[in-house]
Amino acid sequence: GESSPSSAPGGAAAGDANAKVGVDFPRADSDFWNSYIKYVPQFGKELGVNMMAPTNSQNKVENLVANVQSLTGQGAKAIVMAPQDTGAIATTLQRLEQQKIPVVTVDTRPDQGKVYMVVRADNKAYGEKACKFLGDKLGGKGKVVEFQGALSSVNGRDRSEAFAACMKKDYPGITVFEEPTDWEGSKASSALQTRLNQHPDIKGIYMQAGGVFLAPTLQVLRSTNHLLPATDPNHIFIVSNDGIPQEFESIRKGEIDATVSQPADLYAKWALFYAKAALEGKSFKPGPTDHDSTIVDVGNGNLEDQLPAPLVTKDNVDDKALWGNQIGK
Amino acid sequence: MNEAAAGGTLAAAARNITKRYGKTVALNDVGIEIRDGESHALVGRNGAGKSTLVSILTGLQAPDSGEVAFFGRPAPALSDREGWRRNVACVYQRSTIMPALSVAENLFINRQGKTVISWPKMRRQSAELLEPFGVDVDVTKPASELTVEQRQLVEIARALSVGAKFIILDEPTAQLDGPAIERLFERLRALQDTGITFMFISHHLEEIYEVCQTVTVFRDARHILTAPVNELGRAELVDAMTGEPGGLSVPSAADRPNVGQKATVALTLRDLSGDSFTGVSLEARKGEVIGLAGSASSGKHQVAETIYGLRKPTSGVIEVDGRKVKPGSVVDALRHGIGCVPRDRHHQGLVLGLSIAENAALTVMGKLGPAGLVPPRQLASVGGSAIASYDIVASGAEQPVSDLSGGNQQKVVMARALAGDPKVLVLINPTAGVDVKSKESLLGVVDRVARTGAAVIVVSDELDDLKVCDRVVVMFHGEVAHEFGRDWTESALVAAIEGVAE
Amino acid sequence: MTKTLSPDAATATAPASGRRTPIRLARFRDLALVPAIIVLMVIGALISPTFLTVGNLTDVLQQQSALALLVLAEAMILITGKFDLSLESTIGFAPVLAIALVVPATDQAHGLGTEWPQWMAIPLCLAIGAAIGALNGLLILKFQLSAFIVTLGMLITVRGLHVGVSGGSSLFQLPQSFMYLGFEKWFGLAASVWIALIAFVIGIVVLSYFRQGRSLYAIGGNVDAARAAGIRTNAVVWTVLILGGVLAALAGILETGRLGAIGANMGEGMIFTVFAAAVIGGISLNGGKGTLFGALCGVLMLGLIQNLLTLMSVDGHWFGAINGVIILIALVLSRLTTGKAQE
Amino acid sequence: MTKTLSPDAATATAPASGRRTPIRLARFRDLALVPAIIVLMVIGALISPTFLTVGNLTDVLQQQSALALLVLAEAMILITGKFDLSLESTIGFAPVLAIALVVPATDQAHGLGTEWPQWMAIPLCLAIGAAIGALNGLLILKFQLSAFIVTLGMLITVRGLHVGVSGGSSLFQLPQSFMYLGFEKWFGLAASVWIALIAFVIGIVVLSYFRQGRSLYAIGGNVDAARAAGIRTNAVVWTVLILGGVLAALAGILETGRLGAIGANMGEGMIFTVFAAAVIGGISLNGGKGTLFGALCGVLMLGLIQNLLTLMSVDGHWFGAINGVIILIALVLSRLTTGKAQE
Ligand SMILES: Nc1ncnc2c1ncn2[C@@H]1O[C@H](COP(=O)(O)OP(=O)(O)OP(=O)(O)O)[C@@H](O)[C@H]1O
Ligand SMILES: Nc1ncnc2c1ncn2[C@@H]1O[C@H](COP(=O)(O)OP(=O)(O)OP(=O)(O)O)[C@@H](O)[C@H]1O
Ligand SMILES: O[C@H]1[C@H](O)[C@H](O)OC[C@H]1O
Ligand SMILES: [Mg+2]
Ligand SMILES: [Mg+2]
Repeated sequence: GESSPSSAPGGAAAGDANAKVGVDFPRADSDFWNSYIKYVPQFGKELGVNMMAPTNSQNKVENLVANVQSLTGQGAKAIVMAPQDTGAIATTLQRLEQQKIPVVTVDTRPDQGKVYMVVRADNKAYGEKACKFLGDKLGGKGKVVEFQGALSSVNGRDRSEAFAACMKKDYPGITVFEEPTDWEGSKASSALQTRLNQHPDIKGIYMQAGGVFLAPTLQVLRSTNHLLPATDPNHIFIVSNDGIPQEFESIRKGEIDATVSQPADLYAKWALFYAKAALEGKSFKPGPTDHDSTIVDVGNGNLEDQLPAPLVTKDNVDDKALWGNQIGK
Repeated sequence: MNEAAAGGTLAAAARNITKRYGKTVALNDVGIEIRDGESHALVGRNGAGKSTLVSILTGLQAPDSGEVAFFGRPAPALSDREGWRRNVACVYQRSTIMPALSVAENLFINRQGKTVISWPKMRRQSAELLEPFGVDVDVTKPASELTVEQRQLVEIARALSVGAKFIILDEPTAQLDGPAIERLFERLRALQDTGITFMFISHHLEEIYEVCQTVTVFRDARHILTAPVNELGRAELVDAMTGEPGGLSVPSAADRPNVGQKATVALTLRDLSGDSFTGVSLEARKGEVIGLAGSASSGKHQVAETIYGLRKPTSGVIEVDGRKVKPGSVVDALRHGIGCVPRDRHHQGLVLGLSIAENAALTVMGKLGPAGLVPPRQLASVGGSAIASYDIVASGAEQPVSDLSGGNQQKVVMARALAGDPKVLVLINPTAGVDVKSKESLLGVVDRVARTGAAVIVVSDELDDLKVCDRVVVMFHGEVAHEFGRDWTESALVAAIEGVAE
Repeated sequence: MTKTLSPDAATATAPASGRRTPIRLARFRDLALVPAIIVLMVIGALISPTFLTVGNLTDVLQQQSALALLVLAEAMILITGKFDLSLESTIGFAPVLAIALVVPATDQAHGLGTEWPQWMAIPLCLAIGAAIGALNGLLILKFQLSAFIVTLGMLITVRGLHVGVSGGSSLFQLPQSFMYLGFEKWFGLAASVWIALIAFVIGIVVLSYFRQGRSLYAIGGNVDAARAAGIRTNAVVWTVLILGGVLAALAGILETGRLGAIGANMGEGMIFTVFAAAVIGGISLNGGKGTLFGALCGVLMLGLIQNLLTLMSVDGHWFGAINGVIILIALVLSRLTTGKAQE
Repeated sequence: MTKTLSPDAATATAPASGRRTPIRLARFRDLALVPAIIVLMVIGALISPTFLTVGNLTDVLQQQSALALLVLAEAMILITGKFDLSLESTIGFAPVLAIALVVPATDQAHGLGTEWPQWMAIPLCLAIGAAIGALNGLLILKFQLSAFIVTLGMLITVRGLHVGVSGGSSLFQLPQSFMYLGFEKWFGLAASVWIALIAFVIGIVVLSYFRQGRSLYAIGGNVDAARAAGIRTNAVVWTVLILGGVLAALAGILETGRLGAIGANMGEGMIFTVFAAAVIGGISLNGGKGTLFGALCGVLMLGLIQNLLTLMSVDGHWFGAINGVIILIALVLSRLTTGKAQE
């Protein structure tokens, strides 16, 4: 079911719902994106989208730009992409706009350029949710370690900034140690080890990507005897991000306390949905949708469907609706 | 001695060897038989194929066809390095010194010890090995700190000490001075007495008469003759090498008109001091050839290198045509018209990867065309005329100098020094490794440039090199000790070099 | 034909050491990649009808133009026997700093508050590239530090400065003049392609036919011999390092125009590709060897491989493996067709 | 005919320069980093009371142990005059493939279906490392391709295989035995530290006191001369490359134990740090120079710098810049204190 559709001229291929849709994946080497990669063809079939063979930009904007050029060269009439570096696609978006090829971006919102729809959950909200969770658990005081993603990635930056702002405003009594990790587990592991030496009374950890930081963090805590049940006064509260099955497993075991589930399934589903809608010439307006989300106008005339990204704790970890509970079983 | 060995087994034999490098035929169906216990000389002009045969006899390269045998048994497979090492030891023409390793380790490379290496023991043994050669260095120093001569002696000491019964020496004396050669020959004779077999390559033919019993001549990649040395006169030997009758005539200063005191001074050294020399003053007039002689430690090389700007003097003045040359600057030396053949062709003389033409033109690149343009035609003509004027055996001016034989490389360095028509020419061991015939023509070139008014400084211990000199200045312990006119005698010169004159 | 023996002796020397038409080994090495490129083209044409279209091939050229400039810079530096890893951060930092100096200090624009006139952005950018090259030269030549490690330190430092100055964000508010070169077309071909082409032509001409260019080979081949031949080796190396920085900055301008903004990790990981192109193209890491034409072939070959993989829509999970195997096969192919050992 | 001046009085040459106390230059070069390390220690102690604690320092050692093994491997390869970039993907791929061969083929475990016995994982992992090294050797020695470009191609290929085999996911389900070495403590110190230490001690002893080890220096110094001296150069180089692969695989085992899982980009970018440590530690990229002790100092120095930056809680935006500047300063410092030019 779609939200407030109306028929308006969308693009060159308006009306041809069967035109080709080109999809580019951002990377093949992360747990979260691998789930997304699995969901895309599945929903493509379900939604009857005429998908071309997807490309993969292997973590590099240069590749993304080249891939989009190649997809349109081969006849793509709509593009779904997930630019991890939104800076470097401004020209590409401009060119696609000239060619009247609608674009749906997933996970990130381009700061400049026209897109048909942005499908993402609010990364600032992730940071805030994590902050609130830790702030409440710690009662507004104590020391917290944060594994920052790469500061050169929008998502990493959004999460970091929101976490910092919320901590400063709502929990001034909490000291935050920001560890730059470039999304590398090894760096997180070393930083945590060092920090625990320096401050044995660390009380909380926020890791911005469970896929990379979960195992190294648990391994350090295990080896330093910090892996204690939630009832123990020295328990370190851990909130993660992503919502992969392993995080859920750890929540069940009580090793970590929460994670923000970034909806890989909904990303795939709604990205393809909007790509098809664009080909059909539909258009959308800001406001709540029929799938628990809200479309907001994010400026430049761009719309963003902000999908729900629930905080998962021991209480709701077995919820079948969570994507992390649907795969890898 | 020769007769005694005649019936004996062959220490080494190579038969029907052919070796090509691209289109160049380096060896054309040649053979050599070296009897057990003899010392066998191999001679031939530069590029005749001598060193190529050495690399085949030591298993560094496989011949295109033909076979090698040691003591009647076929040579081991190329990959069996240990097998080759048991059969033959060698001093190669090209340096095999590893500059970063200590002198001691260079001497004992790959035989440092069967189990755990004892460095103190190796140091002791190294010092003992070098003793007879008069190399007096700290054996723990990296070999890069040695002089060319010391490096050569280290290579010789290594080859002689590995215990092989057959030893090849490819131009071991080209970089050595008189006393060092004498000490080498003493060692050789001692080893000959214990039955060691040698193959000896040299362009100093008198050395062959001094230490060898048999001689083989190669010419243009072919075997020409093999004969007992005492049955072959020098003239015949040279004829066999050059393939044409008629002796050699090294130019002599006496054939040139006297320069006289009135000729203008081209080069002036005033109270020049630097590393290993002090207070050297010298005037070279236009058209004058001055020899600079002295032992290895006399400082003669350093003076020459200082003139060309390769070293910076600590005090004193160098002038060309009365104008001061900036100390320690090759660029300025070239600008003042100084040209130079440096001491070690591989260190400062050549860029091995570049062509003959490019090496020959390296000092005059800026003069071949406007704004630094190097027109290929001009470049090729510099290369072509170098090949023609200096007797270089090569497939063309485009050939990289790395492919040339040792002597031919030396000629390229000479070409480079002369490319800019220098007013002052500084030549350090200019004929090292150059064959007798080519030496004649190189010295002819020296004679010719002197006649056109250049001042030439020749740093050398070779009598032939000094014969072209109007004056010979002898240095001792860093100071000018003696000066001879054209009428110097060998004994007086030697005495002066040794510091025992008057 | 060249005569090799002194005239008088010439008759006596049979052509044993055959002195025939000069074989141009250098030329051969130049063309080493051509067979591999042709094979790629044929395979490409068979696999995808898009591949051999003008549109696709010009797109490949445009995509490779910034890389080509970096390879040009690196090739010259390698020929002189040095290294420069920091090019990969200069390509991002030079534009970022130049722009920060001209734009306002708002949150979005990330200016430094200087707000110099906008036309200065391009000259500033090139000057920053030059300054980084000069600093590398200072450390390598005056302090005699290893070029590898100096430029690796510089890579880390400059990348860090990039993140610091830009606050990790992408810069979007760029002067239009700054985008022109990377975006515009001249005579139907992207301006950046022309620029890279012209730079290569100049480079090839200078390195082949000018004293200044030839001296790079002499220095890389044997620095002592070059010095003894009157070449100001330090000055030349320094110039080449500075030029390398300038070319990287120019590449940054082209890339900025092409992408429309400067990401905080622009250029990241690029240096590997730069070295790969140069070395595949026949440039020796030991200095003194290789030609710019060869390096250009290396760039083209890598670009075509990438393009082909994209057109084939290779599964992202096996992309890397296939890419790597193709590179290795191309290497072996060019080795077997030219018979020259690589260094 | 030619005559050289041969004085009759050969004995007259008195020993000019007396043989003094042997100055061990090799030793000096070894210690080049010690002053820089001491300065770092002092600064560290002043900045943070935690820094000089046993706990912190042993943690640094543990964090560096996998890197140390890679540096050991690379140092030996560099000393023989070769290159191996592919170590950085071997460290991830060898464990991944080994594990895929023993675990079940479920969606989570990513097995290949072979399900060999679990104890085989470690030997398999080491064998895979050896195989990669052997393949590098084949291409470099038999096909005479450039080591740089071969191992770069191999890096890309092997990383691609890693992503392909693991499906791009992190592997969490690992046999307990596989984690043991990277996680356990022996006598109060991480097992991985002991392993790295022992490997280095063996390496140092072999490269200092055994003919086989010294032959690496000979080969790197002058490969033709080494062959002439009877060293089977190809066999030695091949052995070293294989050993390098094995050490990288061992490093992979340690890192897996430390991190508790194998990410699809484990090791990515690590090769830069490996080269940095080796070269800072005095290993020459031209071969034939440097000591393993020096390389070890390089590893320690980089580890201490990282640790210090963490303890100082440097702002993430400026982390890279400060890191780079400290490395450059340390370089200059070690240059000035030892007076040795670097290569
Ligand atoms: N690697 C090579 N590539 C091409 N040509 C070569 C190579 N090595 C030697 N040659 C050629 O083979 C011929 C024989 O060279 P070789 O070194 O054996 O001469 P040589 O008799 O030792 O001369 P010299 O007295 O100058 O040392 C020369 O023409 C030389 O240019
Ligand atoms: N001549 C040399 N050449 C190269 N390296 C050397 C040499 N002498 C010593 N070394 C290096 O020094 C290290 C130790 O050498 P050595 O065995 O002499 O130490 P030592 O036993 O403490 O010395 P000593 O017994 O003379 O006091 C070795 O690792 C070796 O690499
Ligand atoms: O962009 C990020 C993504 O949302 C997920 O959290 O994994 C790490 C990053 O790729
Ligand atoms: Mg020879
Ligand atoms: Mg010779």
